[in-house]
Amino acid sequence: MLSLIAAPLALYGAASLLGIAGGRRALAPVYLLSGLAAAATAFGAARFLANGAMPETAVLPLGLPWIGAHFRIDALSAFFLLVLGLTGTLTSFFALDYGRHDDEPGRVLPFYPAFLAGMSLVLIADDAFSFLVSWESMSLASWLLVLATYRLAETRSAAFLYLVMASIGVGALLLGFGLLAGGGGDFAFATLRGSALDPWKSGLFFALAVIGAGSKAGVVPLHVWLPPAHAAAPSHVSALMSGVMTKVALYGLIRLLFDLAGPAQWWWGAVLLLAGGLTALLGVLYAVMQHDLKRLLAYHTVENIGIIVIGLGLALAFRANRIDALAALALAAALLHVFNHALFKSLLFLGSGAVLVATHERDMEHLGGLIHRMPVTAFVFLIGSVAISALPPFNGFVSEWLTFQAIVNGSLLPQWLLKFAVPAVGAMLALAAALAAVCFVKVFGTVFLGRPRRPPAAAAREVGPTMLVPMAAFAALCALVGILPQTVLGLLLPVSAMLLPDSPGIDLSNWLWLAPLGPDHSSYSGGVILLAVTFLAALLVLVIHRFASDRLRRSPAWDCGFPDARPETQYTAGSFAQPIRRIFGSVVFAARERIDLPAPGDMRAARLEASLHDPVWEGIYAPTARLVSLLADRLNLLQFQTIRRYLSLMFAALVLLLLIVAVSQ
Amino acid sequence: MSPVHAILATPAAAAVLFALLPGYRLAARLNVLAAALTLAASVVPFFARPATTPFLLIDDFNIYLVALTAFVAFTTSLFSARYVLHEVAIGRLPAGNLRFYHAMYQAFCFTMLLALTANNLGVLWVAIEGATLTTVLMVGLYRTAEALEAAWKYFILCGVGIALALFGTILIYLAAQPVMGSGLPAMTWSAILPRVGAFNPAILNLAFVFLLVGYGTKVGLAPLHAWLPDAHAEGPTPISAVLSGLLLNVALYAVLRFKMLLAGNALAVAPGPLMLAMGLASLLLASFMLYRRRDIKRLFAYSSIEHMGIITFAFGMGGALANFAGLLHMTMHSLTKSAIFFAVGHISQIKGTQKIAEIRGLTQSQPLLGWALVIGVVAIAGLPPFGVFTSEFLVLTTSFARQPLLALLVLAGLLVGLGALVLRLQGLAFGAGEGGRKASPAAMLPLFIHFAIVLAAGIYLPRPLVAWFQNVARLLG
Amino acid sequence: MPIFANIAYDTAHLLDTFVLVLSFALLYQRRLFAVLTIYAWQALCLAAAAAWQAYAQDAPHLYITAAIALVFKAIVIPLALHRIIVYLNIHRSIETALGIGPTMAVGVGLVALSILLVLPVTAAAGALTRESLAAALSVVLLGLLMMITRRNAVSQVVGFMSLENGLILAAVGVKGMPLVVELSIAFSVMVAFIIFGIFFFHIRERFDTLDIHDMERFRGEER
Amino acid sequence: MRPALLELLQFSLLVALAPLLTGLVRKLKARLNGRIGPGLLQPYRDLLRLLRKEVVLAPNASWLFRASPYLIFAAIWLAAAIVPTFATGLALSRTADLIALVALLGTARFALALAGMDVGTSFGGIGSSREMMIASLAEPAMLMVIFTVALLVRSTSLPHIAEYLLMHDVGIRISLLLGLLALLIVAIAENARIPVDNPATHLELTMVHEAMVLEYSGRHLALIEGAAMVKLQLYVSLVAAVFFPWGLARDFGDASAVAIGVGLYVLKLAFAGAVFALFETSIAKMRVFRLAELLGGALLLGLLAAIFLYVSQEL
Repeated sequence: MLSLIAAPLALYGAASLLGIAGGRRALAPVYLLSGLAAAATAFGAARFLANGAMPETAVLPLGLPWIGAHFRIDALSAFFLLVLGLTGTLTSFFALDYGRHDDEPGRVLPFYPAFLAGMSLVLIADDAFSFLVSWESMSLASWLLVLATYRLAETRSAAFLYLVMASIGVGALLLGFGLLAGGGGDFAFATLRGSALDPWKSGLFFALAVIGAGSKAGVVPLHVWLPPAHAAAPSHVSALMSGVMTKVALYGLIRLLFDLAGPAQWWWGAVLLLAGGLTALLGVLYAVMQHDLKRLLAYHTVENIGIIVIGLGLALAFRANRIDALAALALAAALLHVFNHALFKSLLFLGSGAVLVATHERDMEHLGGLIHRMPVTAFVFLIGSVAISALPPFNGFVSEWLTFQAIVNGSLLPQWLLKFAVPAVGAMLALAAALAAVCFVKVFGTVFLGRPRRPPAAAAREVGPTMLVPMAAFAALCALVGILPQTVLGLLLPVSAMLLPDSPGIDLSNWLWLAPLGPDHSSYSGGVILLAVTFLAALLVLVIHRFASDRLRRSPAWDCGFPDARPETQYTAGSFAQPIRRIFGSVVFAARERIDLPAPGDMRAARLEASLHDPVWEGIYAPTARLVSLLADRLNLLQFQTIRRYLSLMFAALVLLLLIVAVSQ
Repeated sequence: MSPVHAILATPAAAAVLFALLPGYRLAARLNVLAAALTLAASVVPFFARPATTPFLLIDDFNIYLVALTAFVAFTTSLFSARYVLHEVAIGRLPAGNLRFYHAMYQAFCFTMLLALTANNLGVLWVAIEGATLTTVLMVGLYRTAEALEAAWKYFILCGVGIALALFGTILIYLAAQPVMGSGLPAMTWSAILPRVGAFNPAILNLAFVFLLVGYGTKVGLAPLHAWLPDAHAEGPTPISAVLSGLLLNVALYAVLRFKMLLAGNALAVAPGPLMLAMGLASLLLASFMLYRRRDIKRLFAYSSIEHMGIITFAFGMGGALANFAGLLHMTMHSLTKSAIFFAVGHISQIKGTQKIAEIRGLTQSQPLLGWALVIGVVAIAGLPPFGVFTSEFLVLTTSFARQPLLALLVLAGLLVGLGALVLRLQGLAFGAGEGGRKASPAAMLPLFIHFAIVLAAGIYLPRPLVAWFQNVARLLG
Repeated sequence: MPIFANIAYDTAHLLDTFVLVLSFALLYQRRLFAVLTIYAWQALCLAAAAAWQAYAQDAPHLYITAAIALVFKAIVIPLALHRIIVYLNIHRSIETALGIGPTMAVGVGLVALSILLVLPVTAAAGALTRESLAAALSVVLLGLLMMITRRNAVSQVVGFMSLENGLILAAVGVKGMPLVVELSIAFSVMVAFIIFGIFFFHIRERFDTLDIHDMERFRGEER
Repeated sequence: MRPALLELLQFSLLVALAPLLTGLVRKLKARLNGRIGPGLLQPYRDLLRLLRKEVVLAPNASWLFRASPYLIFAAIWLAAAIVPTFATGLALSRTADLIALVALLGTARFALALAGMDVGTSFGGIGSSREMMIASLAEPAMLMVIFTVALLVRSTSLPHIAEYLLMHDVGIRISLLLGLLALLIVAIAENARIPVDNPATHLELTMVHEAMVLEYSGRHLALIEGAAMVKLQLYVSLVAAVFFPWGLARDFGDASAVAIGVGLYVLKLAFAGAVFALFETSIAKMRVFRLAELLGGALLLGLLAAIFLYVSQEL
């Protein structure tokens, strides 16, 4: 029964106990065990998918006594288990070395395996109760992991926000399940699947599901917890949180909307589309404004979640209109992006971890020139950057290309709202992709290129192989999936067969050219592009060096004749982002710039102050907090009354109840 | 003599004994022993269900509450043994008072067990009044101005409550008398329950209002809760533990008994709405109050109000699932909350203060204690994998299907409360910790026993327990 | 015998009414000693009522209740309170939180409410219980009202005790209520506690402060 | 055999003609300004001269700085080769549809912008920053145009589009005109032409593209200049293929069709060059931050085009 996952779970448990018992000494065994377990998961999941993905179920006498704890592994959960396992393996490997740089490993070790275990359990849970227990356990474990750097006040506030938002999400899901179960006690998914809700209720369920899963995935405007939390956690944990946990949340969304919710209504797709577009665009805009490396990466997670949600929204819209071929395409696009994002985002977070270890800096304005001191890290980080900017020939582009393919066919949707929403969302998506490229030119340009801006950057040393190998592996995977996406898309066929039974699934007949809708439609081949570009470039090198010139002289930079400027004169991340800040920020973030230019002869330094406002925070969260605080103050007066007043309260209550009874009879 | 007699006799005898016994160290040990004996006796009924007498009764409803009460009283006596010795050591408590303390502790256990096993409305009332008097004396034990003020407030408010409850009791008899004829049977649970259908509904309604307000005061339902936080905060911590963990349950037990009566009468008003309203009020009020607490024991006292609110709401919602949830929640809350008060007791003794602002970074300075607090708060905040989550899950899911708006309010209250608890927890447990001695692992035993049970319940509920709960849930209607 | 039944009913009704009227008098009275005296009278009426019920229902144990009421409530407690007032030289005039007039108005309202509540009690319960129940309920509510409208500790205690009188009235009013004696004894213990508390805490003015001034500190929490 | 030859023709045609196009534009502009101007072949001479010069490299220039020019040229060359110039259905044309094409150019730009940041001078930074900003606005506009066409043709692959437009008489659609307009604006922006940028400026603060490649010299500079020329030609042939696909050879059987295709292609190039020259002499360069409005306008045009198309399809 589920032998695939049982062994890994046992391993996680053992590792967690070791972490509690052993403290710092248990570092190597804990990460080795976790890595082993994750690897086993990945291997098992891949084999399961390859062998036709026949669902396996198991019921344990745990959880709610009258239904027990149901577990089930099917194509969908197997795919996400694959993502989890793959990422978990490499991350744990990375942590073998990185973990030693945590200031208190004792606060990471017990919870790291628990976190992985929690996520695995979410993926195989087959009844509402076990699902929510695993879901919240995953949140709890990650909350404690975030608190590993508990000494910083900002970490504590981040952790607080995180746990509260997570609980709000769980609350929403809980109500949703309550709606499906209809007040009955049977929460097994098998039963919930059957429950036919009237349109109004199923709409409510949809809303609850989106709030619940969306708050964990970081869909705008429920994303506020994500960047601070992911930034505060140790980098290998950030990699898991961004790379996997948000995906587990999306798994929840898919499970609820495609599997449990019954027939979809077309407007669900519209809602998801707009939410996704908004998320993608806002996420990337936040990111461009950021100068803290890890926060920036976290905001890009928000962006990519948006892209995936767009794909899911399209899939829902097509499914609701019985256009199953395109639904399959959109779904495949979304799921492939899930896979890709897990790869490159983990790679980037691990890279940021390496930079952190080498320089103890997260602020990009203090870094620079690392390409010379950390060549390997720089190279893999470059691959990650290109991949996340959705540029060929790497994997990020393939999934976005598929999404676009689904979008250009959006005109087949009958509803007018969708007809107009789809191209608009397409524009948002395109804009997001372009801005992502801007952002990563900024990141790579300021962190790795140019000259060191502060001594720590100048003194940086390349990290050890234990950290480099996993990053390199991620980079290789990014390239591989970019060149031969068919490999992963093949694993996805059972998933779409499960969720969209009457769809043919996408066409993968040609191994070199990817033509999802058949040979007479659009096609793309990362492999050919890579080959051709390499060949042409090599040709150019040969010809030019052979026939023209290959001489080369080092001399100070020209820089329009300015004598050797100090590193401070380099373009900073802030100045790089300035045009975007001026064009978009002024609209979205009410960004303002105040320039204070001293008069000639005045020796004062000139100052430029840029101020940003977060519309979501100031629009939704701050008012809520104020409201709670206000109510708390008002009610708190009750604590300071005299006994006579309390007696009067009692008297009032009594008389009121008596009156009610008197009236009611 | 039937096990019930043993259950009641042990604490009663112990109380008398301790009143006479001079040496407090010995008394502290004997206290544990007596509690252990009571616990042992309380397990017997599970195997040999004693016959119902006119005054005493053991049925599915109270059998596990008796066991729970005895159990928590036992673990608390373990905790109390160390606690009071330390209090004497630091001179906060004159050794002479301890004789009184232990006597009262056992007397209190006796009254609670009596209230649970009473088959007679009058006995029930007398027992709960006795519980009030004993605890009043314990709350005032420290003789500080604060303690006396708290005790006095507790006494006056609960005294009035008790008086109203008595009126309600008389009314019930009044309703029963025409049907059952004069005399004892008309005040005996086992006798009136089957025939309640024939009672005069008008009187039943009237009675229930008085009983709800009367015993509800002891449950700590808003707006009758005012005595609770101070009584918890100013008394010795073991007493806070039993107050939160047991007394509230016992009072609620009384309310539920009468709810059962009303449920049995078709014409009487549905008690549900009243309980829903009071439960919701308590939940919301307490969850907001949590934010402004500066005193750690008051913080958790208010969380007790919050949970009593949830439980009352669950029973008010009614139906098999909700009642099941309520019963489960009663159990889980009393275990968790008493464990938390154990932890708080150690903390305030180590840090020498109850002010939240002066306690921080426990996981660093006292890892064992700190993490115990983290577990406790996580559990009480209703996060899985602890038992409290199970009951809250059931309450919310069932009530949302039937009363969406109420369920939303409950969820809001829970989330607000969770926010406050987590906020305080992060201050207490994380952040830069100061020094202070480590708590000895042995002292932690009672805590971890409780947490182990709560965790286990969150993952696996044993069949027999479930069977009882479901049976009682059916009775509660 | 109908006549006899009528007499039984009338007498009981009369005594109940006395008790009720005396509660109003308690609400009305402004002077502390007078309040004590009125309370003593109320206790006396209660004792009489109890005794009459004992005779009417021929339930001998009610005589004990009557005796307790007579000795303990009508004599001992008033004297004790008298001593305390003198001993602690408490202000002799009563400070009210709500004016006498409004208090009376509310009181009347409460009586109306209790009658409204008891009306649906069908004849099955018997006219006797029906009337005395209404009276008892009103006495209870009026006692509570007195507790919250009086600022002086002693008058609040008196309020509490008249509330209790209402309870006993109800208890004896219903036919063949068992355990009345035990209950009334248990209750008297509580009353004793309160009086002891007043004496012990030296409560001169208002028992919700124990004469301790800055109260916030005692809530353990600065605002 | 023949397809391979044609591919070869395609590639060589591009490198052969690109400088000529640039030269033509310059010559015409000079004429319009009343100057004689350099000969048509001047660009070839410049490139050769640069190629023969030695490279002067800043001390902290990394491998990325040296590799970029080759990658950029290769990428743009490939991209250009995918666009049908004289014939549709060439073997490589399946490699990337329009979207992938835009993305491939994006990769080239990414490399160039990074190269601009590599030496760590302020001007390089300015250049990259502005170039990326412009691109971030131009790309969505471009994609909107692609949507419009794709909605019509139900495909984003260039050969399909071209053939579809050849076969069917779609008539003059408003949306197509809007699309064309948007595409032209994008083309101007992408190729750093007036009014977005001035390829011939020597005032640093107004430079965008020039500032970015300020540190390049010798063969590297030659490659980058060459790449720019090829890119210009790419856009011209893109516009030609999508909106004026006349004369594209479809069967490679008869050489005549190919010959006609090539001939017509050259004519199209010449026409485009003339248009560019006329346009650029007639207007002045914009301030950098006015660009947002221009390109935002293009984006909206694209969106409008898509929506108009819906309407016209539905009605």
